[in-house]
Amino acid sequence: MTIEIPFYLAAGIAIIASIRVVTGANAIHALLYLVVSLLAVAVCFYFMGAPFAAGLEVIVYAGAILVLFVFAVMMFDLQGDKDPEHYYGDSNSGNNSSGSSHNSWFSRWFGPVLLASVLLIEVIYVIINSSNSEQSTSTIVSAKQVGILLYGPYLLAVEIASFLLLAGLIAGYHFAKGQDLPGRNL
Amino acid sequence: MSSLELFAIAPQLILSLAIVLQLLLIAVKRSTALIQYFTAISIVIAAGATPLVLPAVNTQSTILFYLDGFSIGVNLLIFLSAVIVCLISGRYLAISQEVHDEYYVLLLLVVLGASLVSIANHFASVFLGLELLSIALIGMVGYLRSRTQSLEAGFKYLILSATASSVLLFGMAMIYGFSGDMHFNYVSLSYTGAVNEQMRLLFSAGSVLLIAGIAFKLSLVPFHFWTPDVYQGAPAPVSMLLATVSKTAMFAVLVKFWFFAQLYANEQLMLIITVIAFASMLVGNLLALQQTNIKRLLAYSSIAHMGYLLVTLKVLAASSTQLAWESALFYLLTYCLANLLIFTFICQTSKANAGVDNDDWQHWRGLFWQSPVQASALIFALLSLAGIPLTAGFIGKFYLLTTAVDNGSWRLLASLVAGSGIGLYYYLRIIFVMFANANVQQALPLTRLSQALIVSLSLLILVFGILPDIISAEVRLFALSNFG
Amino acid sequence: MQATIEATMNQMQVLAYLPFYPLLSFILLVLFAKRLSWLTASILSVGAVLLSALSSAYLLQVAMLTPNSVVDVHLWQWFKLGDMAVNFAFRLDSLSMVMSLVVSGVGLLIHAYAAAYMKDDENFSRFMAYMNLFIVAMLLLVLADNLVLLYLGWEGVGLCSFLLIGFWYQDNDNAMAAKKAFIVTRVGDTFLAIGLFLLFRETGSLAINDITALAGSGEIANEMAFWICLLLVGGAVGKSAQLPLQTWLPDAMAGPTPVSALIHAATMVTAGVYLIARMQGVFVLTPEVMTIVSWIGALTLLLAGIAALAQSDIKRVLAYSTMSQIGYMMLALGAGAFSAGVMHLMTHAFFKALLFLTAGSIILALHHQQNIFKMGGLFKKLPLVSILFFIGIAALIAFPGTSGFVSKEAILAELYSSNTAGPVFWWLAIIGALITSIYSFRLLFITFFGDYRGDVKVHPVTDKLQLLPLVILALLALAGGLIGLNLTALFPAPPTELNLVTGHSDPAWLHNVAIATPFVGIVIAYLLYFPKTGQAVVGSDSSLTKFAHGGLGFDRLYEWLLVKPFVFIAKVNRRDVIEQLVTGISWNVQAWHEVLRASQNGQLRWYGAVIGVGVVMLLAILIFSGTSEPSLQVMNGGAQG
Amino acid sequence: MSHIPLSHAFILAGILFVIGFIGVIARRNTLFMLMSLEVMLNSVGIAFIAAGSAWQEADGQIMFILILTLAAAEVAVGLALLIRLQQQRQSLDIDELSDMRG
Repeated sequence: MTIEIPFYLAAGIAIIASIRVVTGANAIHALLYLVVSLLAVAVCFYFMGAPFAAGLEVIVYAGAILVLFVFAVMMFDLQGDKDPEHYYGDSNSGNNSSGSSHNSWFSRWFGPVLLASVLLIEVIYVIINSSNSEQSTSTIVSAKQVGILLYGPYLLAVEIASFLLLAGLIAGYHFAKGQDLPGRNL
Repeated sequence: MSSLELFAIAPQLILSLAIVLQLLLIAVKRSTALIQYFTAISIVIAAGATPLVLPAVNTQSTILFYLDGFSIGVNLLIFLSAVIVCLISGRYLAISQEVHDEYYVLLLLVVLGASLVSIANHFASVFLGLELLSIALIGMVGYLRSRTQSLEAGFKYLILSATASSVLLFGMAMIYGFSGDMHFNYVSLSYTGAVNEQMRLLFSAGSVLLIAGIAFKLSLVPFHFWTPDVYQGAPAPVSMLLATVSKTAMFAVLVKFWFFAQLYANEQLMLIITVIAFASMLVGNLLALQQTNIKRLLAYSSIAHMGYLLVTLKVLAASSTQLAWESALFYLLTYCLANLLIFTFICQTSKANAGVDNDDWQHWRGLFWQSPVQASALIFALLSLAGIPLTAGFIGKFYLLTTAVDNGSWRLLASLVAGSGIGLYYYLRIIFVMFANANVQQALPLTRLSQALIVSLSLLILVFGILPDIISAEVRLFALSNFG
Repeated sequence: MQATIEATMNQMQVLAYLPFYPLLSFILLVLFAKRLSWLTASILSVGAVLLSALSSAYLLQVAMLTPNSVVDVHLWQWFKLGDMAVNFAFRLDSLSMVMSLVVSGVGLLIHAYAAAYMKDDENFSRFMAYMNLFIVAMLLLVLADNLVLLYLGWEGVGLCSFLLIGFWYQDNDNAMAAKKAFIVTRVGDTFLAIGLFLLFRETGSLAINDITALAGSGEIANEMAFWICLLLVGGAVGKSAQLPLQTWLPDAMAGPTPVSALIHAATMVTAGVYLIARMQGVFVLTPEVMTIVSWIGALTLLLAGIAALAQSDIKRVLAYSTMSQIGYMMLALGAGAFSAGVMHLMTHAFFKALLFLTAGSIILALHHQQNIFKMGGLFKKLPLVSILFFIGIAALIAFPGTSGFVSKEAILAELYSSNTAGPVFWWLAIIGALITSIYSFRLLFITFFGDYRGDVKVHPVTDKLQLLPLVILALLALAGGLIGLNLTALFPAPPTELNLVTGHSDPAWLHNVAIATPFVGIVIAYLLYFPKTGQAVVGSDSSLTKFAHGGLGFDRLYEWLLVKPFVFIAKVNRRDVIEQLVTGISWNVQAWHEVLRASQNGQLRWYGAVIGVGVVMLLAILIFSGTSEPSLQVMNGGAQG
Repeated sequence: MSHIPLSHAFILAGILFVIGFIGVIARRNTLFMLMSLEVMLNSVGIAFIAAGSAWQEADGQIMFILILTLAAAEVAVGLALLIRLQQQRQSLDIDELSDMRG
């Protein structure tokens, strides 16, 4: 029994950290919470018998993708809007949305949270109702197995993934490169 | 991999090679015209590889892809649309001096993604193809990055399509968790085999989420909201790509998943599809009613057309799937032809360096009296979309109706007929404007290329309307071979 | 069935080309719209219809020699679905022969008239092109060998009608009226389309001949036949402007007068009648639907007649009169008197075209004045046109000796003894005939007698090209009844077990009453409406009250029992209750459009939220519908090997 | 190793998914929308890993790797778009990004 406790602990941390990501005011703080959440999820992966995925989660997701995020935010000052409405609690003071000001926090989050809770209830209902089996995530699937599969039957998938990255690269490059002024040759 | 397996994916391999060559080409010489022709030729070559592919029909190529007649048809349709988009883009982008090599690389990536997705029958390949399609499309939608609308559309598409992808992936994960397999053909086996009675709900829920993800790309109600904004904001050739290539490929995925996993036998999912189809027909047509922006109008009408297409999904028995596939393919063809024609015209009358495209159809006032050939071609396309007899659209609709009759989907049939009734109204309004008496402000010069394209597309629409048998024999052959 | 006599190659060729002359002319006119002079455009368009008319005449002449001949010509296979082939093929039997003669013959006369009438319009070529296109579509409709081709013609005539009503639209004027007309006819077309597919499902074929044969051999389940026929009637009702889809026709009068004559009187609006006559093999299976058709016909003929009484626009009077006459045809079809119905269709085409065209000449002579209260005394000013108009009116009220008399008597003669109609309908038809002659002579008296009340000078009508078609039509209106229609082979006596004819023997007085009715109507109209010298001609209420007071003894009773309600109905109907309903529908469509448009607010977060809502709803459907059972049988039944 | 029921892992994935979804539809700052998308994608990864482990197959982890690829591509494109938007409009407020409607 006790051995499962770390899993639930990590899951709890992931959930709390994710909530902080979503509700955060400061972008950098939110990103750090996202890193925490990803690390916690990596722990979960480990306990679900996927050590290789756990490693990738730390190295690639938390290590590379989020660093890109932090890098972009800090370099281009994407914190961006200096006006207070984008900060936590925030909101409405916005120029165009003119709700009553004191319950704005409530009105801002109420709809989405309600919708999302209904969604969550439905999903959980489905999951609970469909699992009477003793199916559990018990065995370890090693990196070797993953590798054999990846470069065997899934070989073409790897190739396509490379094209996916190429697409991301080109689209990103195009957006980020200098201003396109008509008549100017770049 | 056997050679047959390689043949089965020959067009995709050619496209991948072409993308690599494109990058090399850019390294050697940067020229918009050069890369444009290179792109067009590569797509033609990929389409020309069809004879190579034919012997490999009904071949499983690795675990990821399965080539059948339907996919070949869809692929050809994708290539046809893509070539036209490629040819049309030239003049549209020619205004600014920038070398547009990224544009064509992205275009080929979109085509690759679309053609991969249409032969996929494994979750991994569906997902990868779909994302390749989406990411490259995001790049293209926002391509005119100094245009505010283009950027806005790109961002909207990015966020919403990523959300939809997550939903789709969650659905895949649920099905995988239930069935232990990600292969279209096998996921249902565990369902029919009644491995676990109660797990069925998970399977159905997963399918619903997966269908929701696909429905987003097909802009079916209630996942249709992005469509008009993105169509309007995207550069006209990209809207053309969205309307034809992306829709065709995604419908192919839906059809293959639906029939291979035998979801048509699941009454609840059928109910959901019926609801979606009904809502799409109604909402799409109602939204288009008073629309004055032609790009938005086509977006709304595409919602309705995708709704019509869902009619083919209701099949009572496996034996009638052949007709359903045939109908879907033919309808997609007619839909693409009409959209290609209208968008070709829009592209040719708009310029990339303007703030917006020339997309108000009120500008077409009196077009008929000024250039009867172009106007007639547009009229044929609109009539085809409306499903008036003697155009391809009528035969397409007839196919759909026959399918509906065969499978007893009376409610869908009735809403299809009623929807086309409303639809006729807004298509006719445009035709009216073209006939109206007003001197058009400025002449709309078309290049010889686009003239030729418009005329040949309108001839195709007519030929398929008057003598559809010249193609449907082939279609039947393809469709026949699928359940071999 | 009928004995098919081998048609000669010659006939087949003539038939194959018949609809394509106007098509060729249409293409030429559109291509060279701006470059053609009036004369070339007229020769082209009228000549093309002339060729079609001559072809029809030739075919008729051949057909006369060999009774019950059927000419089939197969042009090409249009498309093939499953094992059903839909062909581009024509079939000429006596019914389509009548129709193609009417379409091309009356069409020819109207074309010639239109060439003169529209001479000064700047878009003359375009107008004639549309008219030609209409003839093509109408010929396809009547000659079609299968229902898909018929549907092509059906859509085609609708489209041309729409184009032609809109011909004189200055920008957005009357846009709402056009929309209404459009939506109403689409409702009918929707029914028709669904009906055709049901028919296809039942019989597995869409060839008219096969369907009739299968229906005859009892292949169609009665239950199904009921729905099929009901849907077909829905289509017919929309196209032929019958209750409850009649409201578009008066609005369609916004188009040029030749259009009203050709499309909204002589040909297109009778397409519904043609459809039912064509499908009679299926209809005789369901007496219930036949009775419904009778009711629709009877009610329409009464209501439209009453509405005609209250109109002040000359074209609207004629429009309501058209509805009412088509009501007669429907009544005839419902009673099983197919032959008489088709006969009336033909004679009606003659005299109603005549009436519309003469009305057009009058309108032109009065500088586009359409209000009859601004006319009067025209008999003296326009004697020739007036006489032609009188001939039309005489035929309309079935004055003995005219073509209208022959056909209307034929209908009345069969109503009384029919099982699906009966004495009630006979009486309704008689009342209708009475109203017909009242409103006809009201129109006649107010327009042509008394003093001239207009403020513009009357132009004499001298154009030969305008007058010649009128004279020919007048001759046809007089003598058209002599054209013997031999449709008995086509409409065989229905199977005896259906027993369409009951034992009601016709009383001896029946015919006398029928013949006398128009005269009673004339007298009433004379008392009510004939302009007295020195008295202003005004609306109807006071005259009707006068009728009740002066005409008969028990005035009070009549006042309350008949006159008041009658006046009320006339008034209400003038505003058209159903019209309000239709406006309501289109308003509704508009309102939904606005609501949905507001939802497209460009807000990304809202779009995202709706995706969530969609997923939630779809899952909810799944969960709540799933509680029943995930039926295993379906799965196994559906799973293929 | 442990015996974590598949359903629990799925519920965890569902919760994270829903949190991410809330972020997408409630936040007006586009940067936070992108982060929320990452949370959503990550939750799907959990679901795949759990399913893969339950069936003792490596396929789940392969899907996770592919999702990782997608996340990388998406972040690249998304951030580049954000930079461009920021330069063009001087704002990251998504509600101001509604030129097109109707």
